[in-house]
Amino acid sequence: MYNKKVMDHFMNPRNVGEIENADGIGEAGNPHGDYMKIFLKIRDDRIEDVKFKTFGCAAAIASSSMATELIKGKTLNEAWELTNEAVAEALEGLPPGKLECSVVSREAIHNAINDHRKKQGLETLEE
Amino acid sequence: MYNKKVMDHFMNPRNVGEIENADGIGEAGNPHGDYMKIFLKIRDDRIEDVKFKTFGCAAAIASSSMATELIKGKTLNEAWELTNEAVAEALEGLPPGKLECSVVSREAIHNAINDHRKKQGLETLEE
Amino acid sequence: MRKTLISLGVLMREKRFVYMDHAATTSIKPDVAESMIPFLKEYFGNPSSLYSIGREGKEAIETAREQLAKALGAKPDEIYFTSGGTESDNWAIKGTAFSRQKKGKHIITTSIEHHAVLYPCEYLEGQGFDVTYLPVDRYGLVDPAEVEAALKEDTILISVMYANNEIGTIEPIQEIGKVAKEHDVLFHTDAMQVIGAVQLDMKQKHKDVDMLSLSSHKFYGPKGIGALFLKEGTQIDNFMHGGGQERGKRAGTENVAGIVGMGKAIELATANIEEHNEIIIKMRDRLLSGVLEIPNCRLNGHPEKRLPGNLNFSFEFVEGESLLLMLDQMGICSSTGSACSSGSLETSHVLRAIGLPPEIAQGSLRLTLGDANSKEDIDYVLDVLPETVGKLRNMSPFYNPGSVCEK
Amino acid sequence: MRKTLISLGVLMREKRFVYMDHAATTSIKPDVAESMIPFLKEYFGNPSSLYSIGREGKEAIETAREQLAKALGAKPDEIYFTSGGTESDNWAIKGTAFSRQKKGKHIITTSIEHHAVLYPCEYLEGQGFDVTYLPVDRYGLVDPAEVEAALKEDTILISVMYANNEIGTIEPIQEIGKVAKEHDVLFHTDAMQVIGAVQLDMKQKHKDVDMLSLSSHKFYGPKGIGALFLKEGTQIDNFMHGGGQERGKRAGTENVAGIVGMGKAIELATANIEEHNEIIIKMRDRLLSGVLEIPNCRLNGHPEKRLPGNLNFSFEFVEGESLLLMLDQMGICSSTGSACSSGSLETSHVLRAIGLPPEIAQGSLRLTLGDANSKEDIDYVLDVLPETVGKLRNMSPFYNPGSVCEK
Ligand SMILES: Cc1ncc(COP(=O)(O)O)c(C=O)c1O
Ligand SMILES: Cc1ncc(COP(=O)(O)O)c(C=O)c1O
Repeated sequence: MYNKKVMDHFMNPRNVGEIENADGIGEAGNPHGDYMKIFLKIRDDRIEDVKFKTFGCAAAIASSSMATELIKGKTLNEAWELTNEAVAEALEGLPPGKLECSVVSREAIHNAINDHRKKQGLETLEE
Repeated sequence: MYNKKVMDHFMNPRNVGEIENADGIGEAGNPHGDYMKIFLKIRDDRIEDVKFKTFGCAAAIASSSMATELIKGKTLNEAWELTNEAVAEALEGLPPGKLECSVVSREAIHNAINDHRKKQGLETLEE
Repeated sequence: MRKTLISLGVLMREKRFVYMDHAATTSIKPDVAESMIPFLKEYFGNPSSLYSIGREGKEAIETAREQLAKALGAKPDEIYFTSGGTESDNWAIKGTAFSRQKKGKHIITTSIEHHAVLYPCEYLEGQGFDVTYLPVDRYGLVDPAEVEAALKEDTILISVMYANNEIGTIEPIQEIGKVAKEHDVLFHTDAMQVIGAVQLDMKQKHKDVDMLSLSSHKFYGPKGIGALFLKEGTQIDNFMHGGGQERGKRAGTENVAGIVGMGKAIELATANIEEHNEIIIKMRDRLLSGVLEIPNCRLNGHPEKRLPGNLNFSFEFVEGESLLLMLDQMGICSSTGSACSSGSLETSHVLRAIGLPPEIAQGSLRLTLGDANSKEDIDYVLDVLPETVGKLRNMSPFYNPGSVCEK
Repeated sequence: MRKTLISLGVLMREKRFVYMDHAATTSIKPDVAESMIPFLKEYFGNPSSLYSIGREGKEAIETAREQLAKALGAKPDEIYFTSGGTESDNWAIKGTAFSRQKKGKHIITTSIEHHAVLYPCEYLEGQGFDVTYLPVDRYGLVDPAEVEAALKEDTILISVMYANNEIGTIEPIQEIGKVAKEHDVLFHTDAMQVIGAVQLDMKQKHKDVDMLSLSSHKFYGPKGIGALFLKEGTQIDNFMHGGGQERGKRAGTENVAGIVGMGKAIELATANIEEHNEIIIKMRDRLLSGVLEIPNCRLNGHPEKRLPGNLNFSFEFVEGESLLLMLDQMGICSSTGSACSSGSLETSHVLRAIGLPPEIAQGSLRLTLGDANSKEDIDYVLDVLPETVGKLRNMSPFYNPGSVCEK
């Protein structure tokens, strides 16, 4: 069902864990029950480190892993622009009906960035 | 479908043919399209010889063959009493739905006996 | 093989096994059987399972779907696996009827369809539907103009078989499809008999066909497996409700081995239709002209518009079941439309529909050629058949050799 | 077999193939496969044919019918072959409904039936029928008193599964049958999961069951073949209309090889049910107590009234599809009722019906034991499973080791 790349990111997810005193924390869930929590370490508007925890199916876990890889080292603006499609593409495709499961990563990232902005006294960004 | 005995009487039917100047001739058909014509040679109220021609399925032909065997040498009274069941039994059974095909033999025999009676100026017998 | 000497009267001859009932069913080709065996012995996983061991089954099913699509000139997404021709017909007809009953309740079909079409239609009549059974001409042809004339405001389905299984007549499917399309009515065709005999192309030549039924055991595949071609976008009710198999349209754990076998079988059957037909037609023509030398015998069905392998004769003064059984004793497998053979009181509805009087229909014999046959089979049948017919005629009270007009 | 070393974190171990999804499907027993092969390679005649070469098929079908009858304690005349469990369920339900719609339009079933029962019922609702879906208790048990209470003047059918495929709960079929009988309502049961696990006897113990569905691939037979037991004298509409096969009740050229295989399979599966169950239960109990040592884990279904081979767990903080796929990577085949696994938005309707909150239902894992399993399989699963659950929990945002109450 899942391709090799997805299975690799599912079996060996990158960036699993938590960051103490993270600069931004975001959570997101979907109606399937998938749920992701993301932790950002930010320096100079750039994502220096990122960790996540995800409850969900293989698509959700692999997407979380891939999304964190994709935003690591990126600016917050770049990270904000990350789409589900880009994550799915980087994973070389998700089975039909499973794109939904990757949505949580984008939402969690957005929430984490907005959490960071709030902490900085900035207005939050709209989807 | 048919047992060995039936197949034997079908493949090698006894008494096929006609009798010239027969003493009694009878015909009978059924709604399947089976049709039998029987010829009796009668002496002293006894069936000295019998021949038949039948158009019909294997059950009809085998029953014709067996029926003629069963009445050969019998008195007309005995022949009149021959039932389909007796023919079927002598054939060691007919498949379900095929008993109908053996009915023509009995009817043809009855008609032949009545034909003989008419020729003799006797009243015909009722079924 | 042990040689058996057999006699049907005077002549003794070597008995030969001759299968001439390919319209009833066909043997499985060795390559087809081989393709199935791994799915009986080894790959047993449920194709719906998420884990790896169901995957061989799943992939094999999709390969078979592609093989069917290719053979029909269709898309894989338009192929749905069923348990055989009967299910495909039932699904197409009842699925259309129940899904469109609000729009209309009138169905047009013909009087020569297989029972797998006729009986669903009769059943629907009991459920308040209105069915027109079109007549056919003496060759068994349906007239597209009559199809058009039969259309009503509330017609929802036209179902006409591609070729008749008894008399082999090939119907004007393209013309009937055009009528259906022009009047925006769904068109179904029962194509059991044509796979491997007629080149299908659902995208071009048969673009007006919305549904097409086929059955694997008619083209050297296993029994109990078939398919329905359902043109993209055609919405009909499901027939088998349950699990999500076949993209939610046909529930039930898949007969994986059967599907794999059917895929292989259709690939082989459609690999070289023209060449195959040439061989069959050559044998058929020799058999035809040989048999027609028997007096008081006629060919049923259309003289040209017929399946390559089909011959259907009527022999006067002979009953079909007897003829069939005597031929069986001589090793020849055939078929008949006689009343007795079916266990019913009536001769074949097809032979009645083409107007044969009962006594002629009673003496029908169908010989259908296929891969099992050779030139030697034809010789053997031409040797045995006249004698067998003669033997039965000599037993028949209707037969009067004097009355027979020699041809 | 090549030995593969595999790691799921720290420990390296030898990978083992462990099939624990016998409720989904089973492998074909070698003797069963062997019994089928002659009907793929040799005996191809159409069982409906009059000539000799169809006879092997016909006789083989009747032998299989006797094998099924014997296994069920039924008469051969009460067995009808179908294309699988789904068809049997569809036939029983729709056939009863359409045949009795003049008498009534109310059907009683349960909320934990397989989709092969639920979806035909939903379809019938669309056709104007009225269906009561009875609730079950937290173990998945149907209450016969509730069945009785649900009866209406116009109830025509009660359909309750013999044992549930997900949680293994065995229903009080005899008591429900009594209710049905007392109120003169037809009673159908989906018995897919119990062949070879429960001794059936349609004449005595199950005399109140009018219809019973079974499917060959659940008891080590081929896929795509099943049967409906239809008690003598029970009249329901045909589902598959067409030829006169199955004494006029189920049309379609028979899947001879499949039928032969199913006959052999049921003979083997029911030869020694008690001894077989003993072995399975022994393994199951060890697996059960081992798995329950994992914290925050519970058994779903009834603790005693359950199928010998069925275990259904819920692991908190873990999503089922992930667990299933990780176990698959370790060679273990299992099943889950999680939403993601089905491609739908909802977790299994069965787990919802027994009242599991969504997050607990999400973490369900079904392990079903059968002939493929050995003591070593149990050891392996008990070795691998805790670590796998642990790995996923460590990834879960909901999991807080401190909050876990040790048992
Ligand atoms: C309880 C139950 N009912 C019905 C079915 C459907 O049977 P089949 O897959 O043979 O169509 C299954 C298995 O899939 C089942 O477990
Ligand atoms: C024209 C036609 N339609 C339908 C069928 C039924 O197909 P099956 O026997 O595969 O159910 C057949 C063959 O039996 C057939 O020849």
